[in-house]
Amino acid sequence: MTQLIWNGLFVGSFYALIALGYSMVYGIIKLLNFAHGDIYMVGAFIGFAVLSSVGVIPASMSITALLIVLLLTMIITGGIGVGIEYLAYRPLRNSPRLAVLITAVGASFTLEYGVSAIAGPNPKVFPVRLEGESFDFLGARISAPQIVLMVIAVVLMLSLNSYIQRTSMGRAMRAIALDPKGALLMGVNVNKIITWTFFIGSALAGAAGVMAGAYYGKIDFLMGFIIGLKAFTAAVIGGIGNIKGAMLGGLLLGLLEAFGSQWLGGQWRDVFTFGVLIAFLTLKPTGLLGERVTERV
Amino acid sequence: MSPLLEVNELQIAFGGVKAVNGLTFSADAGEIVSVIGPNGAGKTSAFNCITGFYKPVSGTVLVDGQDITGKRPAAIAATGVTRTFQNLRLFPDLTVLDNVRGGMHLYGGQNFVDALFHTPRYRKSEAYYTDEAHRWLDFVGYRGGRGIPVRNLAYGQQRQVEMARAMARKAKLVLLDEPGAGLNHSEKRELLQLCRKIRDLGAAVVLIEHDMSVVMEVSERVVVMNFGKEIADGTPDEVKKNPQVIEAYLGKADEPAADEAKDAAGRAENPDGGKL
Amino acid sequence: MSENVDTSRAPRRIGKPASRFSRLFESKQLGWGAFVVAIVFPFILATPYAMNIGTTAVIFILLASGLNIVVGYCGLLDLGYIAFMAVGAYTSGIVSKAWDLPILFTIPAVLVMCILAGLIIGGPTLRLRSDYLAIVTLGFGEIIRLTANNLSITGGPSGIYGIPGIELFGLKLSDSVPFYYFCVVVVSLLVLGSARLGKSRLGRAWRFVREDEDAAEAMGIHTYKVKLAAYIFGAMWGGLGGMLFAAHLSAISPQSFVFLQSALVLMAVVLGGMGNTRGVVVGAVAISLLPEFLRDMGNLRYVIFGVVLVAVMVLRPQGFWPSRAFEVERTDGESENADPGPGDSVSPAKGGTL
Amino acid sequence: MSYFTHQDSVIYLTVAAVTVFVRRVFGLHVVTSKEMQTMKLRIPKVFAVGAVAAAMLATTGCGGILGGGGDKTADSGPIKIAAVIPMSGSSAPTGVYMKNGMQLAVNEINAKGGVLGRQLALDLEDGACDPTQAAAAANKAVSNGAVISVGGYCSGATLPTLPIFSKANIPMIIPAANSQDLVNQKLPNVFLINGTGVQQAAAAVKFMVKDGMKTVALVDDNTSYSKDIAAETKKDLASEGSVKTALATSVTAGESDYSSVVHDIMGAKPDMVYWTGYYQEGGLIINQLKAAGYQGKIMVADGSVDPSLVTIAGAANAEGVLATMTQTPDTIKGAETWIADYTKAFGAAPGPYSTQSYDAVRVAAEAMKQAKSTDGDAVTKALTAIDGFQIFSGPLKFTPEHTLSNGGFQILAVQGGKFVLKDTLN
Repeated sequence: MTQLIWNGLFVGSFYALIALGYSMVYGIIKLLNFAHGDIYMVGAFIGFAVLSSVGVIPASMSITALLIVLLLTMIITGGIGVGIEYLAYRPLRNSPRLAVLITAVGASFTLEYGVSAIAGPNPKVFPVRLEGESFDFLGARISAPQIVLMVIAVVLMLSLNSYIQRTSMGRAMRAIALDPKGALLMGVNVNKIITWTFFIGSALAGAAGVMAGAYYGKIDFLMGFIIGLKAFTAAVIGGIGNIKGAMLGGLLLGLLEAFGSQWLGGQWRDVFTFGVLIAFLTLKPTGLLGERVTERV
Repeated sequence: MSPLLEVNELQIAFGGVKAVNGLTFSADAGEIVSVIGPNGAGKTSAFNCITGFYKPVSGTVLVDGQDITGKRPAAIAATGVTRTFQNLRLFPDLTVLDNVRGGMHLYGGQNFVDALFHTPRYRKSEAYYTDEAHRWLDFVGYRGGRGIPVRNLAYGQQRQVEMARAMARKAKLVLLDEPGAGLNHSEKRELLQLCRKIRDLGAAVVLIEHDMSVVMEVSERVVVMNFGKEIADGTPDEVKKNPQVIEAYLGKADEPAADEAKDAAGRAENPDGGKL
Repeated sequence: MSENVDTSRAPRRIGKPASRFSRLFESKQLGWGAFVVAIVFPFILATPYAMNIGTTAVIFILLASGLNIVVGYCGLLDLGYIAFMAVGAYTSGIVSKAWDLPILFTIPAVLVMCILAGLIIGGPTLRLRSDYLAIVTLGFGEIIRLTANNLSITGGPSGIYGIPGIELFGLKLSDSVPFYYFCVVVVSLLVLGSARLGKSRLGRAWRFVREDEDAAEAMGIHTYKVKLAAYIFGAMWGGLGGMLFAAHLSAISPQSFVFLQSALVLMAVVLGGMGNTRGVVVGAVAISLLPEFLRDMGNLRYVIFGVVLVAVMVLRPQGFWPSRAFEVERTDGESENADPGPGDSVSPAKGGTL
Repeated sequence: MSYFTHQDSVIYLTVAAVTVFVRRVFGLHVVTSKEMQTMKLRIPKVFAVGAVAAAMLATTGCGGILGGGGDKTADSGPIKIAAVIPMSGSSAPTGVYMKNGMQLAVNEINAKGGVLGRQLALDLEDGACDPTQAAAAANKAVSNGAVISVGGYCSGATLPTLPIFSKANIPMIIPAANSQDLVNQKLPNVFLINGTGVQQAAAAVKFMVKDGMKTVALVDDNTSYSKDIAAETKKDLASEGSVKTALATSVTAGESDYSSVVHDIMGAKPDMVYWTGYYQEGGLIINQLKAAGYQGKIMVADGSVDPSLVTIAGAANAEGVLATMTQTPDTIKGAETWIADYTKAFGAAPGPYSTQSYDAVRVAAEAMKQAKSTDGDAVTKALTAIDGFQIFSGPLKFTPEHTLSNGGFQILAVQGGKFVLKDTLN
């Protein structure tokens, strides 16, 4: 039982990291960034490229090497996120919602098949693997790498949350989320903030990509699609646009999935996840923490 | 005969703020009623509640004796209510004629089978729609192009198209939300003629308007709202002299100055100086 | 009221004076011209490969015209449209093999199942804002594919094979050229049907909902029912497309109903020009034939797809051939300013059917 | 074989008549406004223009139905061999191994003078493991005049190509796809030279009993190939009786985290886990099983026999993993020269299904040689008559169902990161 909870929380932390990117971008410019799942995949591939270019890394150094690669990848994927925003989304800033969604699907294809064209379609294996003995804790088998990754995930989430709540940039983001035009009038450079939001969101997704690569070992160019959908489900469960909601939603979805696939069997796992998404969207569209926005006519 | 529109004790709240707080008023067929009041008095919120866009906390709305409180806008519209919006809610990419046909959905006259096989019923109803659209555009005195998208029209013309669409509903109760806003003087005069023409058709016209000259000239009755409640309901002249109305508009200065101001206002309005 | 209004719409330069070229594009005869080209095509090239991609293109046109009803007319972004095609294909496959019926006899079953699917998918989701709707429909698309993959009645992952070809009045239409003609006739009628629906009272109601849902609601249009109608028509067109697809391939499996297919159909509608049947047909032909021409590019072709998608959306959001909002001013003389009689405006006509 | 028969002409005329009739009935407008008059005049013009265009093009058209297009399978020029294999999508890497295997065989046969004095030409078409594209690829190969087909990797995508090739009377030698559904279609021109799911399951059960396993967990990845083997194995285990199936579950391909299935397996405490899916997920499951402290044996099916299974799972974890597989090049004695030729020709070592693809081309050439013609029926008869033709998995003899008589499955094991022959099971 505790094993299921632990598995759920562990997978949930990945979902949460990516869901944060979804929530931030959606909160700011109400955009469903389809390509966000693929930025996670790009992060994994960048981590792979950086690590394999460095060559053999002594086992003792593997944690520090991983952290360096993590930072490096976050910066690069952040840059890619900003690039996508600039090329694909900014020109469509005030065009119909449909066009922006289609562009997001286009960007997602470009990233997926672009990486497969560059790095080849076959899956790659991460050179640095997080090895570590595992021990039993309340009946659940927890391994050292899992703890390391959980700690990194929690640290990233908390630092983002404090960033949003305390810094002026964070306040500007929240202002734009509430009323872009109002924020503009108050002298907030909306474009700069949106670019910065994309940077942070993509960087977090890139970090999740590297962590997944290091822990699971296998990366392929299609891994971004499904986990992107699940991260969106997590963002919706927590209340789209709400940062703490994304974290809560991610962990909750991980648990739901762990128990869901336990009862229904592995093949019904995704069906269960989408079922939860649809249930939330129809019964409680604002999610757990999202606030009720009254529709003014 | 019971009044066409009956609103009693209507209450709407947005997260604790009572936008409309116990509003009661009515309107009869063949009568023009204006609803006036300072900004934020809850006029548009009341309108939106009558037409079903907001759910009231309490109170009832009756149209022709039928209780339509809390129903969805389409159901309320079907009971013979039509409206225009404060800030022009037309169908920008569609042609002028199509926009006016927007009001005719409830005419029926064809279903999807007719449409698929272009049955005579389909052609007859399409022809009828087109003629009706032209007729209502003529009724509101619209002289612009009729086959072009509405987005390319001048503001005044778009107002006329919205009126034509509302009238095309052939409704008993016509709610106009600041129809005069943004119109120049001559367009406002045309608006007055139009309101009278609508009333002559036997419909009840309820008007939200800020331009006092328009209100005083066209309406048979005026309802003044302030802080979500009606504070006066009577003929334009009665309302002009009502102290509460003056206070609501001109505010209350401190005691001594208030009496003078009141006297001054009284004298200006009512040369013979009679006290209310 | 769900806020479906795009107040942030950029002004589009529609309504430019109709040049000679664009009047040709608007002429009514274009539909017949396309139909003649479709009839003539086998006379030019009748190799099995040409017939195969021809039939696939024709079926794709049917899907695109079905999705056009949902996305083009009514403005509901459906990212799981391929689910309806799957329902149609599997229903016709299962029914025709279980009771050994020729596939055309399964049409009633296909339509019933599609209407059911339309209700189930449309029912809960139509109250949502467009971007939530997009994700929920995507979710449903995946659910239907995974369920088909997991159930034994649908033949599990290898799906159903040996689906009988089309038989019409005893004529065996299963080899490639007659089957192509059968598809051309059926699809032309259905595309004509969807175009006619667009120009009807219901079609206008869809457009009103797309343009401004609140205003449409205030004018007495029961927006929920109207959106559901769009969904059900889209489902029926998709289901029939699925049936033709099953007859065409004679073997269907979950792999043909992945999200990529929904995205391709959506691309055809959006790139072609939403709401304009002609544009959608051209878009469908382009999107279905493009992978064939890029066949040996392998994975590169989807990169090109992605880039083309972004480029078109950035440069020409209204699509290749947008629906011109234009109507002839007046056919007969300007009728004088006839004032309607007093009785006219008071009695509102009873609410008509859809 | 011309396309245009008398019966076809009847159909085209009826179709044309129907369309005109439909236009007349629905086109008739009650309102005879000015605009309608002009439209009526214009219709005949459009049809006239269309008809003229049709007539002109038909005469010049090469493959048009009127033109008849002549008989494609002329007896001159290179013999075209169709090969529908995945060259894009997630199975693209395996497609490359198959392509090279086929090309190697074609080069060798052409060097020895080809077949019936004519050179062989490989017509590679990308099926991308997707039914629609595979059907289009098959049709393209038929249009290009292929006389025999040696493609077929993903079972799901190969199924729709069967009727296409059988309608064109083209025999099929399928090197990789081996789901039972391919056999159940009972099409005369279909031959499988890779052991079927039934035979692989039988080999797996035979080894389980021989190795004294008491309880087994079966895990598949919900694809047609993988579910087929798992289902057959479960059936054989049930009928065999001595080995209990503790768990039979499936996972979703393409995921990264399989902790839930690992949790189920640990709960069932089986002696052996038999994974029947592909190597991408196989590696992950082995890795996560070992991380969760699983001590029992692990066996995988032929879909997971690939060097990257070891790298994904981690060399330590993969050590000792068993596999049911027909011979791979490096497990056959005396195949070293073949591997050398392959590596020299393509600069990379052979992989899964390279040998079967190589054999498929050789069997095709052999059948055409024995039939002394490229006609579909003759070659099919020759294929059924083949007995003892030496291919990698031993002497070839087709069963009445056109599958390998001896499954040719053996048990391999991972030693030092490579798959080595452990038990030949006979």
